[in-house]
Amino acid sequence: MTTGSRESTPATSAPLTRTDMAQRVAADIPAGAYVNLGIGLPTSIANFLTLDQEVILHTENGMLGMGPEAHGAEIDLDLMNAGKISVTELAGASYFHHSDSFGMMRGGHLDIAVLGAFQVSVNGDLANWHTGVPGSIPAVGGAMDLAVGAKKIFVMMELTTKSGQSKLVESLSYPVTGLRCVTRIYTEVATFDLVPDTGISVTKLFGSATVASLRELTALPIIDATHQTSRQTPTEG
Amino acid sequence: MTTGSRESTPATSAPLTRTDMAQRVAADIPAGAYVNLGIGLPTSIANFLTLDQEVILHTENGMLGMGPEAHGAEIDLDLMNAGKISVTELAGASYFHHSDSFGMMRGGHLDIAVLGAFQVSVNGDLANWHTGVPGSIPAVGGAMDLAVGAKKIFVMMELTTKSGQSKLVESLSYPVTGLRCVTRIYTEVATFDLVPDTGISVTKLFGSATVASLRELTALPIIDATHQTSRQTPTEG
Amino acid sequence: MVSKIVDSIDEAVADIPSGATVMIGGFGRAGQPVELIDGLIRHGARDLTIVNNNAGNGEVGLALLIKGGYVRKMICSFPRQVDSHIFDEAYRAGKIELELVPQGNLAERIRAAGAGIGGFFTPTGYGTLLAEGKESRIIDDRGYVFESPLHAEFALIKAYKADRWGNLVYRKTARNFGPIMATAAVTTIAQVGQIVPLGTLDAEHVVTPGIFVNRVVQTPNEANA
Amino acid sequence: MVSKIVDSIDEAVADIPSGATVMIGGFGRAGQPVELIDGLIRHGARDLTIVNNNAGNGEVGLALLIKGGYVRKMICSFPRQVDSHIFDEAYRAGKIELELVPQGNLAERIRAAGAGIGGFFTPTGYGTLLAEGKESRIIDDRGYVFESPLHAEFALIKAYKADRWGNLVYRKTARNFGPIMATAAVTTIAQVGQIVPLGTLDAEHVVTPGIFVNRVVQTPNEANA
Repeated sequence: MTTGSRESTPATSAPLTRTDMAQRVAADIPAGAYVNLGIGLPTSIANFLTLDQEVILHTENGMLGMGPEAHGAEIDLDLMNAGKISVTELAGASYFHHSDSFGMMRGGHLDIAVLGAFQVSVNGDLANWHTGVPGSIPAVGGAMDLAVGAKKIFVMMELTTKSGQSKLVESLSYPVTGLRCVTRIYTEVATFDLVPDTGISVTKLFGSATVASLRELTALPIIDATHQTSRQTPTEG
Repeated sequence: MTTGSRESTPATSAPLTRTDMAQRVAADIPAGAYVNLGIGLPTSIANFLTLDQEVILHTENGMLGMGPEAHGAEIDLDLMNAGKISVTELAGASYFHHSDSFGMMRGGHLDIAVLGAFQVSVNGDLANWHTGVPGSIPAVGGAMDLAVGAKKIFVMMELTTKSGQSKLVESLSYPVTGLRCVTRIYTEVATFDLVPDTGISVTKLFGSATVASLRELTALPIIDATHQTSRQTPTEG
Repeated sequence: MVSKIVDSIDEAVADIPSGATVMIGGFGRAGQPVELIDGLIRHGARDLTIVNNNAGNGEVGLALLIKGGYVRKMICSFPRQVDSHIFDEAYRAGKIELELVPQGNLAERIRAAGAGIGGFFTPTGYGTLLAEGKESRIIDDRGYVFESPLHAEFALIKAYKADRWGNLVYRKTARNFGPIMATAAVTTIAQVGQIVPLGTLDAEHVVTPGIFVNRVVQTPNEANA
Repeated sequence: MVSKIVDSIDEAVADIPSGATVMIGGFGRAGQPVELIDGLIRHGARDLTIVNNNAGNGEVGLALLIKGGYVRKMICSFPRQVDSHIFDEAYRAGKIELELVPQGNLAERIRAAGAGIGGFFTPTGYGTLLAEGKESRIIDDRGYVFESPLHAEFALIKAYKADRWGNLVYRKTARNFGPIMATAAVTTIAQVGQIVPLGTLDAEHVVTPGIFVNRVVQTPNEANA
């Protein structure tokens, strides 16, 4: 990989919408993968998975082979996802209890979990469960289990906070969810890979972002890997 | 309980046969109890459980609601007990895997396990897995799990070895299976209860055995509780 | 004849004492034994420690139990939800204690209690606020936290069908915590939509063997269950 | 299209290297994947560490694997049986190592590996020869022994039916170690009597979800399976 200061040209003309982001993540998920889509933004990825991909979705409340959201007469109060949204069951599905479901996660059997984040550090630490704001009621759910369990953790988030601070940081200021767990970050302006002992590289740029602008925003020594992208993610959408 | 030296009269005129012993244990098992019958002598207890008792038998290789031994066309190679004998399935049975089966045992859910023994100590230590003879191939199976798991451990054994040594001892000379676990001992000459902090008492005598003869044989301060028997075991056969 | 069937919800919960630890099944509303919880409210036991994944939704079931002031402490993974205002208010008012446990550790602690495990090392939560004050250990270069079994005096769960031995089957994601809570409580009470004759449930399909169930009570069938 | 079905036993076991740790399902002959073991013998990998409850019966399956000299070490709970003469001879001749584990600890160690648990305290074996040299701890006045997860490179198991996603159901007590071994191995290979179309297995009745199964191979139907 090049670590030089050469500028990369943006890959597209505008930052990604949330829909674009979900579409890109969906396209990067290998066929047949076992995947957990976190509550919130990542849930929308399901809308862009193709039947051909036959990605098998896990929901931590005890199901593999989860189908799309249920509507109208499909709604069954006994069948929901971890976000408590009514869903459907695909052929090939299975149900299991909570201990088995979290054993599946903790035991490293899921290929990918896609999670939202408040912050990600350059060494892959994840913060997504607690803002740390005094007086807020803490709730953790399955976030810490997913962080330690899946073979790969993809984060899907806006790169900056509403006030313009980078959410990709040298070290977390928010309470940690899991240490050294994030392997890839999808944002509206760039996609990053985090490789232990190598560092952080940018593999795709969107809108007006450049490697230099990202380095400035994050104050991190981001490696330019935008030219290896086509080899690294052959299924890009 | 009386601890005096008064002699009890034998309850019957002959020591029990193995069949008698099995019958007595069977009669002492409360209706509806969940029970594991160890390999060997205890297995024969199943023959004397009545349909009315509806005792629910557990076999550690993954079944509750085990029925009698299978014969002829009933034999199914996928359905055996822990002694690898073909058995049958009762209405109300269930199957589960080994981790669930031993969780059931270890978690204290079985009411009674009836086990054979090489030795039992006065404080309830059990030796039944290993003779300690040099060169013998050790095998433990589920013996240690049963010893620590069931709410009550009944031992069913001859009181003496072939050479006439008491198998009920002050402290074990054989390798231990489980500590302070045995609650009752059925032998051909007497039935004993072991109560923590109270000691060992004899509740029934058979053949020519007397409390005095048992004290002499075992060299243990056996409490005479033969006169409380009718209140303690109302279902005696 | 073994029969764990009791005639009414009120009879099923009648001996739950104040101060008890009670596990309540359900993930959100799926699998939540609402009728048993309503019975517990009528029964009136106080100072309860409740183990559930959440801390009540809307104004039903567990939320009402909290609203009535019967709960001293919640042990759960995810109390904060869009419709958890009853818990939120009680918590902010200092009327209820909260022990927050990552969901998988909660499940594993319950399972450990039922399976006679004295404690275990889990990677979940290592290095986080929720591991503070807990024993930790590096095993094969990975950090783990020690977690203890979570026992209860009672478990209230909801299943789909039962027989008189207490064998249970569940329905879809309403299964969730039911099977493990049934193993972890001294007394497990299951409300079910249907009681079927012994032998009707296929031995291969039983999810909770009756050994883990002490009382079964039938509730009116719901549209979806 | 996801398909874990492979055409032959030989193809299924072709990449098992010498020196591997291989879990083999079965309790006695029930659930023993005899055809896969025969394939492993033909394949010829040596110096294997085998995890099984027993150490072979008669002159079939695991007993033949031991007889052929392919096994360096057995991890099991009950090697000595009326028809275990092949193991007995190899053991007495010093040709095979034995790690003896109480059956429930064996099951729990396998389960722990599959569930990502770093180790656990079990009461089983406390104070016995089999706990010597192991960490122990008193928890709530009871003695416990620390046991570690037991991982494997491969698991060979036998199930009743499978679909192309690798979902499995078992038959009666042939279920035994199959479901937990499937979770504990990097690569799980299941021989099944029948492969059915996806969607045929009821989602409520699947015992081993396909996520734990890498290869499925159909074997000729047996009289009883």
